Amino acid sequence: MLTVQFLLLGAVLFCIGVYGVLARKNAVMVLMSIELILNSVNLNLLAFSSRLGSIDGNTFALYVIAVAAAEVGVGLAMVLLIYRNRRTIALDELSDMKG
Amino acid sequence: MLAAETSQAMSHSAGWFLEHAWVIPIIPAVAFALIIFFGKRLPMKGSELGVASMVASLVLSLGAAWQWIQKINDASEGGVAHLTRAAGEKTPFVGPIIREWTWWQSGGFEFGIGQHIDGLALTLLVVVAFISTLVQIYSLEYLKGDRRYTHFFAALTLFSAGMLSMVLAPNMVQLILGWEIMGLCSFMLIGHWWEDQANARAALKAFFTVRVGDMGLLIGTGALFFAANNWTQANLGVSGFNISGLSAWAMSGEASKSVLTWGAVALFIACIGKSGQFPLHTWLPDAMAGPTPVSSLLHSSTMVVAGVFLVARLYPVFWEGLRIGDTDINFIVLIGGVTIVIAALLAFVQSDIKKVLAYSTVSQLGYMMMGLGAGAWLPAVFHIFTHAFFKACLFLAAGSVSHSGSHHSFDMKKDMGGLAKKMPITATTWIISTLALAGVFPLAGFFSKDEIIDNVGHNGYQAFMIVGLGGAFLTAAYMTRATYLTFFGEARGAAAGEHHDHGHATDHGHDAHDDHGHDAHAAHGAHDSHDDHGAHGPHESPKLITIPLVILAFLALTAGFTNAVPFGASWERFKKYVEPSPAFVMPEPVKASGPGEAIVILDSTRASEGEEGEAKSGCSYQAPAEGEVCYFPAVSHAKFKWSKAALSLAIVALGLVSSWMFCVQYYTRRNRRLVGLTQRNSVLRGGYTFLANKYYLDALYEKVIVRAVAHPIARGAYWFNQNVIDGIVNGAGKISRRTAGWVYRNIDQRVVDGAVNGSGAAARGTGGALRPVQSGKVNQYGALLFAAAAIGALVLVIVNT
Amino acid sequence: MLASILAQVPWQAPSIDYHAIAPEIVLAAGIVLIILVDLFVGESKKWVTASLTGFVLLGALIPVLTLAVSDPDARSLFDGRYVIDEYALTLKALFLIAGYVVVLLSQNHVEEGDYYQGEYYTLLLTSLTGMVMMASSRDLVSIFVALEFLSIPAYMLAAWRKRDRKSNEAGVKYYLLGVFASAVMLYGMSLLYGVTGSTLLSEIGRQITVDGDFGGVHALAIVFVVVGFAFKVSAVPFHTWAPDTYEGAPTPVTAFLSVASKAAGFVALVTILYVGVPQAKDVWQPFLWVLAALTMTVGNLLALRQSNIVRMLAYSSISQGGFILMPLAVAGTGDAAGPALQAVVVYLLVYAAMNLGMFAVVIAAARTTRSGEISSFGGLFSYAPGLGVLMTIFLASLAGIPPLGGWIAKFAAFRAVLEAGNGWAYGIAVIGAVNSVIAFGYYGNVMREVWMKPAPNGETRAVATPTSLVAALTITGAATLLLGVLPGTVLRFGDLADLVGAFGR
Amino acid sequence: MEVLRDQNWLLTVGTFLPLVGVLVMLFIPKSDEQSHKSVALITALATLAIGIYTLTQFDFDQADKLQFFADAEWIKVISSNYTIGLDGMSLPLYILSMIVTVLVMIYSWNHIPSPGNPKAFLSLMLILQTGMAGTFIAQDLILFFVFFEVVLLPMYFMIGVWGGEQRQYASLKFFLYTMFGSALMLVAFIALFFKVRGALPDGVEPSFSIPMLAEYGGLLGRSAQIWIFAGMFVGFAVKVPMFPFHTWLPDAHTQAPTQGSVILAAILLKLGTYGFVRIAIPILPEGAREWAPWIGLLSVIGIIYGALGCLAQTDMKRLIAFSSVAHMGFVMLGISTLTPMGFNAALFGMVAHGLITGMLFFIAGSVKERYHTLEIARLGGMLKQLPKLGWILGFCAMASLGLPGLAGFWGEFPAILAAYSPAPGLSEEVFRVFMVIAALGTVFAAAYLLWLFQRTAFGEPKPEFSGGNGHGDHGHGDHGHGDHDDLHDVNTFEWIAWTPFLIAIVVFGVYPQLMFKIFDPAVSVALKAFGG
Repeated sequence: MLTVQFLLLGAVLFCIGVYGVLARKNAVMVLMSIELILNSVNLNLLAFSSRLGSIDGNTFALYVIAVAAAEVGVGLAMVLLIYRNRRTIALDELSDMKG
Repeated sequence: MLAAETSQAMSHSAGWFLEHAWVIPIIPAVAFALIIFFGKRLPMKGSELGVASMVASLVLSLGAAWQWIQKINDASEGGVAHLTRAAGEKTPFVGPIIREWTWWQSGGFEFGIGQHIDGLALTLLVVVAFISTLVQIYSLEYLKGDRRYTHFFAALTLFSAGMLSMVLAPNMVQLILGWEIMGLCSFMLIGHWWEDQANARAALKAFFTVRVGDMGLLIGTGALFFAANNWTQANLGVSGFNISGLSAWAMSGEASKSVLTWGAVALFIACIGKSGQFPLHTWLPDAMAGPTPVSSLLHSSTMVVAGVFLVARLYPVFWEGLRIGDTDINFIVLIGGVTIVIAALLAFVQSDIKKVLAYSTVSQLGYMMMGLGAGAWLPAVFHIFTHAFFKACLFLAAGSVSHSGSHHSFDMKKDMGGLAKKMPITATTWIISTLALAGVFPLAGFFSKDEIIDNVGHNGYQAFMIVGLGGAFLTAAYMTRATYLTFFGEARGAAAGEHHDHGHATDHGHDAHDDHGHDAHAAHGAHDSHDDHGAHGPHESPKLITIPLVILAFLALTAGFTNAVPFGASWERFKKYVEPSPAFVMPEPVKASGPGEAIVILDSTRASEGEEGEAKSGCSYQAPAEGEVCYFPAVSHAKFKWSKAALSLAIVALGLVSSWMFCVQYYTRRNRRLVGLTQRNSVLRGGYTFLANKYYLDALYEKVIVRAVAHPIARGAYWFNQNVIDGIVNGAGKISRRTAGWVYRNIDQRVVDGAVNGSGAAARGTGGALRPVQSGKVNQYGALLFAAAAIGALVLVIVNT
Repeated sequence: MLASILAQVPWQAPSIDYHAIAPEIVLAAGIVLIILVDLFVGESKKWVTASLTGFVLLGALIPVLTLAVSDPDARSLFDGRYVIDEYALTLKALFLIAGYVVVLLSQNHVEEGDYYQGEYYTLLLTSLTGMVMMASSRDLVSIFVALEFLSIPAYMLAAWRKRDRKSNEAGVKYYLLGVFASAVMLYGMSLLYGVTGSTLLSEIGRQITVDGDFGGVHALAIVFVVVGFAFKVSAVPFHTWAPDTYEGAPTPVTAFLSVASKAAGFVALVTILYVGVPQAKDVWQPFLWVLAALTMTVGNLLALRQSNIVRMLAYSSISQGGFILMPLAVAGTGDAAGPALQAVVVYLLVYAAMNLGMFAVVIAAARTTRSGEISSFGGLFSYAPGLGVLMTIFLASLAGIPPLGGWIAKFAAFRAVLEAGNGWAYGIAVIGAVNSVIAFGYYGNVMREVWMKPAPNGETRAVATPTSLVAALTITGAATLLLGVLPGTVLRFGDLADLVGAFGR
Repeated sequence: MEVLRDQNWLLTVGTFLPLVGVLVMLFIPKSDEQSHKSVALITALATLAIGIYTLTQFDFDQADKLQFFADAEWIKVISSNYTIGLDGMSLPLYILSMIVTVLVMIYSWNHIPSPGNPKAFLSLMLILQTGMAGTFIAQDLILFFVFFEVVLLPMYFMIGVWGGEQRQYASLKFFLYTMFGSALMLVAFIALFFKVRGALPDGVEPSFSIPMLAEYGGLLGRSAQIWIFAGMFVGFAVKVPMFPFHTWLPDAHTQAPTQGSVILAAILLKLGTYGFVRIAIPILPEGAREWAPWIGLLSVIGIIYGALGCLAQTDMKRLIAFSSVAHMGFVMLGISTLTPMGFNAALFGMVAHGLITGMLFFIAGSVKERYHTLEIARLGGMLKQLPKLGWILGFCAMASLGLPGLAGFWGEFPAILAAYSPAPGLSEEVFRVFMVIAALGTVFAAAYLLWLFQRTAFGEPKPEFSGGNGHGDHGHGDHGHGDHDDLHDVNTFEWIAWTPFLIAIVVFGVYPQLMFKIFDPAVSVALKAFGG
């Protein structure tokens, strides 16, 4: 089985996600990048799960997917909140508090 | 508490007074407390307590002295079997009566308090008690109406308590106690009129200068204590503070030389400070700012001899430590000699009568020190004895003059002159004491001072014998000068009945002072008679002042006969009763509880014969045998020779006469205004008639003495004294203040404190530096987060693979 | 393929010990109840929800106590994935009581701010439930779920003041970073699962051994997992969200975050370290050592510069977190594991008491000062001596001055560290000692305002403190004093809290 | 070591009684100042009564044993107990703390510094009292630490709230310094515990009990002892304070209210030195031996340095504060010799310095109250305007410069003596040099104290103060109130508060045995490791 390839793919996805989180100024883009990371995690879990032939990975992945959905829900709600208060969702303008 | 009582062995032999000498200082101490607390309510404002206490302690001292004499006589008549032969002739050995109680103990060491009575102690006891009594009586009148009358008597009484307790101290700790209390009283009494900052400064200077010396006292005591303690505990069962213990240890030959030397030097520094020896003498003349009775008690006859007393008291320590035995110049002689000359020269250029006496005191103390240093123990102690009388008398006379004659001025040139007629008693007493001081036969000074000079030479310090003779000459000269200026010649200033206004200004408003900063209106405070006599000029002082003068003058006449060497050994009572014998004695087996008394065993074999005067035997020349100790080195005594005496007498006479001539000439010529023609003529005529070669004398005096001595040297010395030595003493203060300021500003505030505050600032600074990290930008937060994670992971991955 | 896997593992329903999970059940029921009540009571009666929440929490506390007294040996459910041991119980109790205090703090605040009370308390309860679950979770999955369970409501609470820019910002920052951190953590977990083939911590602990093949992947996995929780406990440099969030969020929420959610993070961290990867101490000890040192120092230094009290408290709680991390940094060395665990628990308890108390005072005082600036507390002692003294007590306790609770916590921490007794231990101990001094710099600064400065704009009318706040102050104040004077009590809790399976025990 | 357990409730009561007073005062409204004062005073008196009773019950023949020994379980899990006891070393300080508190209370009766609020002020003072007394009776390191720290906050507030212009800076500085010290001290304590636990023979229960540690502490390795001692050293040296750590003292003293300065000087400074003689040195003989020369060095530096600091001052109170640095230098010198004599000297010095410097601060306070300044340059002629106050100042100055016959001398002289022959193993040469420097210090002491006395008390009053009463009434000095309102001489409360100090200074000066015989046995026990 191509476990290693799957893992590599996962790693790549992870890196892209991280890059997105760090580089993107747009809140929605950041959310999506985080989704990427989570999916890379799922990929890992499934790959390992099938390699080890244990069911735990799959379960874990399911949980992750479910929780991720909830997270995104909350996230988008917040983005809306911001937009309503500031008419923008650019993260680098969120710096009222610093120091 | 009452542990460590001396063995009963001696208790029965000694009488009650000797047994209970320790009461003597307690009486004035109690009196002091009473005066402080109740003095002001008493009819005589507490002075009566002071006088009474002094009389009481005088009686006790005399009683003790009497019993001591009995004891010695018994011993010498073989009444007591304590006979030993040492240093030639048969001398009775009578151990000191030591009683010591544990005062406090710490770390296994006992510190005692009690009494150590022997000839020396008794001499000082009598002198101190006696002079104190007279001075206090004198002060009753002299300070009448002073605003701090009570304080004054309290301080005087406390001083006596301190001095007495120091005199009979059996150990160094008690000695230090008394020593410091005297210093305190000196401070309080010099600064008695502290409203005038000058007096306050003088007081401060006196205390501080002496305190510098006391450093040596602490160090020396400590060093000797630890060095000696084991030995004394083992051999005598007393602590290393114990005076007899220290003496025996020093003589035992087992003492480490280096410690002995350092200890002796340290102690001697204290003596220099206390006894106003060169170069720490400058405080003494300033101390004259105090009331005259104070000067006459503390600063001439008693307190200032404390240093001399300490040397005499621990003589073996100095003997061994500073090698007094050998004839190479030793420290003490040197200091003493220098002091004699310096001070005597300075006395020439004073116009303040008390300053003259002050310098004279310094130089006389120099004699005592020189004597001790040269091994002339007895003459030195005897000089303490005689000097006390005539010097006290001189001061009191000076006080009497200012009190009733010169309207509270002490300036001989401005306010005195020709007082002899107005104040006969004062003048007579003054002149007697002057002659005594000058050392005219057969007055007291002769027997003591001449002996010192003689023995100094005899012990191989020829050079210093000459110094002594020179000193005698100078003494005679400057005292004559003072006498002339005060009592003869034309009356000047206040003596002539003139009134200085400041004298009066002081009557109104208590605080102001006449600018001499002297007793002036001390007496002024409430005592109105001054205005009266101020009005009708100088007059003889009242009884309370003259009686002490007369008594003292009488003693100045006669005291010398107590040890009139010229008339043969039978006259040497003072020697017999005071000088300890250099005997080897066997201390009785010691009780752990306390000091054992030294019981003498007859030991004729080791007592080596020696020619009178050549005694190179006795202990200090050979170490004592096992189990034997020795409390005093064998000192040798010069045989009295009239030839030598005649020489010194001649020198003194020369001093008197030439100085007299000089005064007449000098002051007549310089200030015609002052000296009436008639008198000048009479004197000149007298000189013309009696001295064929008067011009020669006159010329000699003018050219040699005056030009050579009086002006350049004396003034030079004075300049040196004021600007260099005194400058150093005062400068030390300034310098330390400056350094202090610098250290405080730069080290303390900048470095030490700065470091602390700096670290605080640094913390805040770093805090500030870190704040940008908290930029508020989510992405940067994220970046930081992941970076940290990545780096951490990377490092650890590398480490773990 | 899934079928084949299912075929391998025949399904049987797990036997459930309902007594063991009674607290969670009560909480869940409570959540539902409050939602319903919220639907039916009128606006004027919304305060009921607050009191209800309080009751629910106390109700949930009952089974915890019964469990504590019931039988000593631990109860384990779902073959060891959910364990109720004394450690779990102690912390459950802590969470519940802390939650109760937070409710007391929130009551007036939320009411007067006229926020959505029902929802607020619902979310609060939910988050607490997550924490309570966290205390028992012994499996990567359940830990993850519990973590999200307690985090997501917290995100929303942080942003609770909808119209307030700061509050939004707080929420968003917290959310994004939180999610990012948990994503990273998840990646680590997935790797951990991959290398050990199990999500059960005890199993992982058996797999990861020093002698066994131990490679970079293990290290990477462990570090990422630790990062996740380091974020939750706001350890430097994963702390960046904390100050902004604390400042922006409503003060009661801040109190909640700084105490409860931090505690939850530590719970998870301890569980994973002790049960999951105790053998990999060469990885996590140095990592935590650095984190602890940084956290203490940076937290303190930055706190020195704050003028806003809440922000100052944020940094202070960061540095306090550093002190809690300190013993963990050497937990693997020598026989320091026991004392370290004890120290962490003790510190969490004490810290909860004093920090909540501090926030309570701030909230109470801010009712008059109407400002979060430290300078606005000037002269508090003169016009509200009660509050002044209480604030002094809490501050002194935070600074670790005997005989207040804080010192015994610090003492336990130092003791645990020195128990390890190697160079690392002494190093971190000295750093800690120095930091405890720096800390007084800013605590003392507040004290100075309270005692020595005059009241700004002569504001000197007495403060009216509502009952709920008084209650909160009483509880926390009493706890702080008691823990300080009779530390034996709290230390016994720390003692009880032995962790099943820790270091293979 | 053996202990006497009878009446073991005494110390607990004596220590915690003040807190009861605080509780009572909590329930009295702030406005009712009189009852606050009376409650506080009564509490202090009651405490003192207990103290006196303790004194009477103390068995002086067994001063080397811990008496009234009580040992209750406190923090079992860290094996720290509530262990208290009193022996010859702690008894005088324990009593002194009570007496000082009472007298300060009396003084406070009409001297509550601004901004008033006796309730807070006096409660703090009572808490302080508990802390001080507790430190002296604690026989368990942790307990000691707790009490040691308890005194911090009250003093912090006393300085910070009731102090002078610079009060906030001073108070914070005081606190940070002490806290820094005690943090390291705590680390040292715990390290000591574990090290000793490792070295204990079987059957000995490891604990923080000081007697136990003193018995087995010697078992530790040399390097361990040195390091642990270093930790404790910093902790105690800051409190003493010794030379490099002293800079908090002048600020704290100068800014503190009179009462604060008095307590600070009389008791708080002693906590540090007491820590040395009670804990650091007996438990860690090896470490002590290693550090002794350095302690001695710092002490003599402190002596000279403090004296120089004094000479540089223009402010009376600050001068007195610096003199504390010098005097504590003598105390530490005595300690550093590690000989019984040195220890006795140090303990005596602690008490003496407490009495004398405390008294000096009282005087400074009263001067400030009358002249509204402490500028030495502006004062002068005090003896004319306030003769009694002036003479008391003179008396204390004399006592402070170590005049024999007054208490100060017995702290300095034996310390100097002891420095001549330190404990075996210490270099004699080094300590003899110290001895000389210390003796030099006594001269400096005379210099700055007399200078102070001369400048302030002698001479004519400065015009700005002598307005209208050029000569108040000193002609017969029996009553010295000038015409000026502020310039009234010593008043009743001051007399009541001061007389005991003055009497004690004289009594201990004349008969030091009173103290030494209490110290001596305990000290020789503490020093048995040095063949003491």
